[in-house]
Amino acid sequence: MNTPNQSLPRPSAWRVPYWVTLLNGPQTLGRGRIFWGGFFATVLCAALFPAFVDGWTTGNTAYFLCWVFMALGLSLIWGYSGALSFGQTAFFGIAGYGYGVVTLNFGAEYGMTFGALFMAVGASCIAAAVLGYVIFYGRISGVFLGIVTLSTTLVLHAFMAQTAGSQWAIGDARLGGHNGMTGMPPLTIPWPGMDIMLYSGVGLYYLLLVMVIVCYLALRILVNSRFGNVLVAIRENPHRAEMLGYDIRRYQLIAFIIGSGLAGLSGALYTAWGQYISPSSMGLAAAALPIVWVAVGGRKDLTATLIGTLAVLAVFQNLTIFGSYYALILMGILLVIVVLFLPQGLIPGLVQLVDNYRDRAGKGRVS
Amino acid sequence: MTTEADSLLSVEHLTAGYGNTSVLQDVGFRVGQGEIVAVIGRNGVGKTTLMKTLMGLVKHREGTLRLNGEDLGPLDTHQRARRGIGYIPQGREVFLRMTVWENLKVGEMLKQPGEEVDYERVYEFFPILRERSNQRAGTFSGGQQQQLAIGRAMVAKPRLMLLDEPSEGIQPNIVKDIARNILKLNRELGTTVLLVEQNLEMIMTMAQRCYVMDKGQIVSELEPEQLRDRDAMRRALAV
Amino acid sequence: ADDPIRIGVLEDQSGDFAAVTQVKVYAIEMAAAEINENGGIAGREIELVTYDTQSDDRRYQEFMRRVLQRDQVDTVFAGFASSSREAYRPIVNQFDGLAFYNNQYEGGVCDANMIVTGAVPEQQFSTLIPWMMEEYGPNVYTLAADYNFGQISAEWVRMIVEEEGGQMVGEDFIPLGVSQFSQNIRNIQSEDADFVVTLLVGSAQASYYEQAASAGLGLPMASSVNVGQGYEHKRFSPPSLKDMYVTTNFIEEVDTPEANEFVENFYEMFPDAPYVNQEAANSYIALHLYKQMVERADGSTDKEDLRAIIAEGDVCFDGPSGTVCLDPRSQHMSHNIFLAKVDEEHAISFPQTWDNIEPYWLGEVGCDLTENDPSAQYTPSDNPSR
Amino acid sequence: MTILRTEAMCKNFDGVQVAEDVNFSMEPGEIRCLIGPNGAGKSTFFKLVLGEHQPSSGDIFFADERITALRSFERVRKGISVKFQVPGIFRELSVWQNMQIAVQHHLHRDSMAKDIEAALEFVGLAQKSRELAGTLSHGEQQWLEIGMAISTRPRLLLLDEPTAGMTPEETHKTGEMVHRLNREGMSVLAVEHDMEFVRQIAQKVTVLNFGVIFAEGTIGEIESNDEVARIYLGAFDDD
Amino acid sequence: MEYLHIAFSAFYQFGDAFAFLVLAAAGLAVIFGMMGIINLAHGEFIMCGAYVTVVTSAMGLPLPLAMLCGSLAAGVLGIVLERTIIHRLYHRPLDSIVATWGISLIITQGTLVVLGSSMPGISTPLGGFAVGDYTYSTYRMVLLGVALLVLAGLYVIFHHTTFGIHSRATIQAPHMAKATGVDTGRMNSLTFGLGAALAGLAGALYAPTMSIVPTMGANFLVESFVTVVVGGADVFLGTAPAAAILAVIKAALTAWYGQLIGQVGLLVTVIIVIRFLPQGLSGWLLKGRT
Ligand SMILES: Nc1ncnc2c1ncn2[C@@H]1O[C@H](COP(=O)(O)OP(=O)(O)OP(=O)(O)O)[C@@H](O)[C@H]1O
Ligand SMILES: Nc1ncnc2c1ncn2[C@@H]1O[C@H](COP(=O)(O)OP(=O)(O)OP(=O)(O)O)[C@@H](O)[C@H]1O
Ligand SMILES: CC(C)C[C@H](N)C(=O)O
Ligand SMILES: [Mg+2]
Ligand SMILES: [Mg+2]
Repeated sequence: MNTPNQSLPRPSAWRVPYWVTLLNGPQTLGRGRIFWGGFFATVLCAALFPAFVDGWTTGNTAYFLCWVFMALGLSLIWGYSGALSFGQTAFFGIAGYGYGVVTLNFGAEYGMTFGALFMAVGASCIAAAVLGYVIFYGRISGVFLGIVTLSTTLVLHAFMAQTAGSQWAIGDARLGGHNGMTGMPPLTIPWPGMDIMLYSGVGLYYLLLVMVIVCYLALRILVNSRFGNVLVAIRENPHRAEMLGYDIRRYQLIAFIIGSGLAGLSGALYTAWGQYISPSSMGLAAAALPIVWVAVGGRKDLTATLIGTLAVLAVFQNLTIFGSYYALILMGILLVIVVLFLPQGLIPGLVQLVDNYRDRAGKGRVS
Repeated sequence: MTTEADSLLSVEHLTAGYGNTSVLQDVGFRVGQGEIVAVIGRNGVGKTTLMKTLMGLVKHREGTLRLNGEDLGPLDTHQRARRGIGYIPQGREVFLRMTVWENLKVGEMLKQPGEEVDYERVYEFFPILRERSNQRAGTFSGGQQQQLAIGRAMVAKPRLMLLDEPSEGIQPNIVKDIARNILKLNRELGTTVLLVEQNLEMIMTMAQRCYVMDKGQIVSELEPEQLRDRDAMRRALAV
Repeated sequence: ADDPIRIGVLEDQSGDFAAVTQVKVYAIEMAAAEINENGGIAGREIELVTYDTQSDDRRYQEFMRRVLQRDQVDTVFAGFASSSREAYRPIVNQFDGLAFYNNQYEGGVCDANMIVTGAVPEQQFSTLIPWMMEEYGPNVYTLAADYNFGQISAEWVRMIVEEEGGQMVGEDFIPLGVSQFSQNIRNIQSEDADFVVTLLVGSAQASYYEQAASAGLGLPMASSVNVGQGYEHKRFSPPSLKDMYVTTNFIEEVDTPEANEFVENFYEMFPDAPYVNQEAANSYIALHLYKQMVERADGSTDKEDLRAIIAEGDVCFDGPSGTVCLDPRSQHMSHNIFLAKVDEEHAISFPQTWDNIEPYWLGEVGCDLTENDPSAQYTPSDNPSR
Repeated sequence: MTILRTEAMCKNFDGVQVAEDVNFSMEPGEIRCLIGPNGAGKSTFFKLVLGEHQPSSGDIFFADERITALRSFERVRKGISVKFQVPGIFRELSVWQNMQIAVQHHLHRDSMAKDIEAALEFVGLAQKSRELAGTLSHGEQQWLEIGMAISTRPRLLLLDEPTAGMTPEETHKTGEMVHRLNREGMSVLAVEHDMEFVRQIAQKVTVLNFGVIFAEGTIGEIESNDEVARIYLGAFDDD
Repeated sequence: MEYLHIAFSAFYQFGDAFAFLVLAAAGLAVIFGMMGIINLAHGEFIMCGAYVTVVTSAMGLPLPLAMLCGSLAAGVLGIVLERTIIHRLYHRPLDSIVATWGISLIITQGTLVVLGSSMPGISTPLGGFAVGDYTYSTYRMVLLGVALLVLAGLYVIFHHTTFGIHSRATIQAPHMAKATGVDTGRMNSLTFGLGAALAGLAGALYAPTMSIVPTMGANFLVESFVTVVVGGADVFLGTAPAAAILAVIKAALTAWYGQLIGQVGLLVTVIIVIRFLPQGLSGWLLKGRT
């Protein structure tokens, strides 16, 4: 766990750029040959995946991938910097509606959908900057922070739910009240002749896969950098961190903006995926979900969050498909079991189990 | 020194630790009824762990613990406490969000059936606890909290007091007061004391015997005459 | 034999709406069983592919995709809440599927991929409001859920009240999930209303009735949504719903031979069902209409073939609520509307019925699916005629 | 020039005066001890200097620059470093990471590893660099915190009871460390109750009582001051 | 006279909102405010109280007794859950979110499966009374009275009984409480049980005024959390003023601008209060003493 990152062997012939070494570090689980071997194998499998499954499975997996960004963002905000935001859905919603408003007004030509994606994420970052400023510069922390963010998302929910009337429109985009906003185009790649519309399918799957990988690696670098060290320090003891000369408010704010931008990315992608966004995305039930994904996976680690989120999404969906009436009960039981028996979260817990097993088997620990 | 028969606390072959690591290894010693026994040793040798194990806050893996002949092994912390052990932990651990009076009130729990609680004695020893009885303990200074922690353990007249570095962070004259008061308690009520301390002065004034710990073991026992000899103590500590 | 005809069923069997929608699934199962017993649809058996959408719009998105793409169903019966319908509609459009929305709602869906069998405002309010004003007086107070359904319904009420020469003495909108109504009860008392139109949605808002009764409000009430859907008169103890008037196209108390037979069969098959509400009937009717359309299209389940049949304008069915027909322009259904009155003991009587009320509004404002397909939802203030 | 100076600094908590018209000043390169009874306001004085509490009135200067309005981290960056009375460490991080966070914005990343190792060696924690800081013993945590505080090479080092819980041996070692740091140009202000330690390091001693500077002078002057003896030092004589 | 009527009406609206907030929040103030368990199953304790009340009263028990049963049943449920699950989650407040969310799913859906999607309710007792032109529900005034009693009870229990002091000691420093002889396991169970019973009481009291469905607890959740958080850690000094302030704001905004603004205003107030009192109201009231 705690190997300092400088102890990595460095090839003497050419120096690996410093930032690459940050892919490994004390703040992330998993390093060394086995881990990266597994990583590349997983990426390969993911790349070949659509060839072996039907269209629905590919599209459905793409849908799962949409949510990963929000989870990773929350892991950064909560797991790494220790601020439990209960309202990431607010930024999800802002970006979702943002994508809708831009595309409904400006159409999908000329790569406009990607412009919209960009602007939507920007909007959620700006919102996060404002809210984050109030929170962190107002010294709000702990559950108070949770309630402020939750209140924010519930206010947005309540407001958006009553915008059914036609006066509630931004340009050509009707907000649509509780029924939500529809009619926006999916992500569209401009192509001579015929634009490629990325409906939920193989194209969208690959796009999202690449985005998830890039985002995951970038976050790994971020949390192992000096910035990441400070975030973790703030989580552990904000008072001491400040007394070491760090402006903790600024660090937390930046983490919050990045994490919320990622929630926004999820929101915009979700909207593009289903051509639909509604206030219920910002309601209480929706707000609890990201926390569950991240906590179940293991919030203090990006890899754990990533895998955990996908696992929870898939398991819950399958329970709903096959568990009929009992699905929700089974979900509840699963959650309780994970919390009780794998307190670090699913993935770190499993890693621990494997480690223990190895120890018992008398082999050295491979970390 | 003491035999099985007249020892209040007897510990044999005690092994304990955290997770997979053992901190205490095969520790054995006795404290006689009415004795004041000190434990000294460098940082990290396991003194606090020993105290916690006696209280049951750290579970022991091997060995036996007896209080007045009764096996403490199967007892929970609170049950041990109710057998008459008063514990003053390192770092004070008063209930920060409760008032001074409420803190003392919790101490009543240790009362033996039929006995009376004695606030007056506590107040007599530590007058500030009466003066500030409605202040939240969390806003006390470090030394004030230490006094409160001792007061809390005294309320119900324990048979055995476990003190983990009680002088830490206390102004010199109050350290002396504390030493005096504990001695007084010992003389008047026969309270037995097991004391972990770094303050040699205090040990020299109070203790009748002294164990030296190193690396989780009791490595030697100082004779009463050594206890009066500062340099002998230093040598023992520098093992 | 031939492959079965596969029908996707996406309804909320758990979560907030379960109390109302569980019976929709029952009704579809019952219709399927009946049809299968009589040789299926064009000789093919019906196979239901059912998922519990848990009152969660996202589950609709996931499972609508699943039934259309993986399960390859021929048609889907889906949705209670309008937001759920809007969540799945883009997906139905994308796969060019055919979905039945068997639910009373705020109206306005003009989409060739959708067939709506539930009642819409013009059917429920153009009947209810004038009757109430006649009976109780011209001063109307509306209490409506603060979202699409409530707002649009309230707009209809307002329009009709004005047309009929009455006046709105007040309108309160209540966010979904609110369960405390003291202030609204006071507002109503201070405005001297002759009756209150309650367009309250969801189990939380249903708490209004008990609270109004215990505060001694005692005004007659009119609604398009309560009783017919959420059987509040069964769930609350009398007399909290006293003098409630509801226009519904079916409830289990409707006393016609067809209705009685339907209800009897229903309870025979599902003895534990809490109530047979209007959406159960609509779901039942929908499957029979589908059977008829497919059979008339010579066994084709192709959407366009079926729409060609609808365009003939005589897709009708004699069901539990009498004869109903599909309107080719809006693909909505005509209804016989029953005015149900709840009395002091919470028994139901029917002071009035209206036969064959057409879903005329969409056509009037310019929705004509036989001509073009805007795949949109119109509202009174936002439609092509404006 | 003064390294630290307060002018007419006052602070009260809900009417309790914990700093009253404190005019404190200290030369660069000085080692100063701040002593006084428990609750006198010594830790509060530190917190005021660090900006954790705002003075009710008065001003604070660091190296002749007014810092009263600066936020804590800004003051720290000017070159103040602190070891608190209650260890303030990152409990869930390894000892090594604790050090890394302390030094990373002072040092270049290439030399950092060596410096951290040297610092850990210095405070005797080199063997424990991979352990979680929260599992260290109380004394080890103190050492870690001292290590973190000095590794940032501050101009002014504030130590709040650095030797609490240390053996006489270690206390002595700490004293030597203070002297060494001082020779390297660091000014040190220490709060201590261990008079032996005070004797070992202090050039000048300030006595605080009820938030007021009660006496100031060399260690000899202070120890022979009867009033100080009465309120603070006392004696282990009468028992 | 007219003014008196208006004043009474305003008082009634305030009292109504106040009672709702206090009763909804009291149990959570104990479980979350004090014990630090972020209990997302709070609504389900409330639902449990309501269901048991409805069922036992349908079996013929007089309503007050039925309510007592409801409250006790929730308390027992609480103790059982504490013994089996929650006791492992102290000082892991964040994990408690997931676990209690899971519990909430299990209870809600379990109720749906076992008891069906809804239940016939019971009617509100005591009828109404008139002041001026308006009529009011007597029962609502009773609720206000009970809310005040609950607050007083909490104050006495936690500040003037040995149980209260031990319970607080247990929560603040469990090891130390143990070492002073407090049976912390039992204390935790009882305290949690008390919180659950209070939640059950809220359900029992509101059962005659609401739809009885498995998801009914959710209607209380947001209000109770914001009240407790605005209040801060102290059960009595937090909940009472927080409920009072929020009730005034909510009642006034609802009266002037309708339910939406009432709701939104409540949440915005929460954000503002926390912004300026980052430790909640009790943190502020006890400032300097904490
Ligand atoms: N919670 C814990 N988990 C793991 N190891 C621990 C824990 N607490 C203490 N230790 C280890 O046990 C050893 C003994 O610690 P202990 O606190 O008993 O020492 P001590 O003799 O009281 O030292 P000090 O004089 O510094 O208080 C130390 O090496 C410490 O690292
Ligand atoms: N936040 C606070 N609110 C109220 N009173 C406080 C607060 N912090 C400290 N005090 C009071 O201020 C006085 C000074 O406390 P301080 O911690 O500065 O003492 P100290 O000199 O460091 O004592 P010690 O040597 O025991 O550590 C004490 O009486 C304490 O009770
Ligand atoms: C009346 C409602 C309960 C259903 C309606 N379709 C809606 O808007 O959700
Ligand atoms: Mg120790
Ligand atoms: Mg101090």
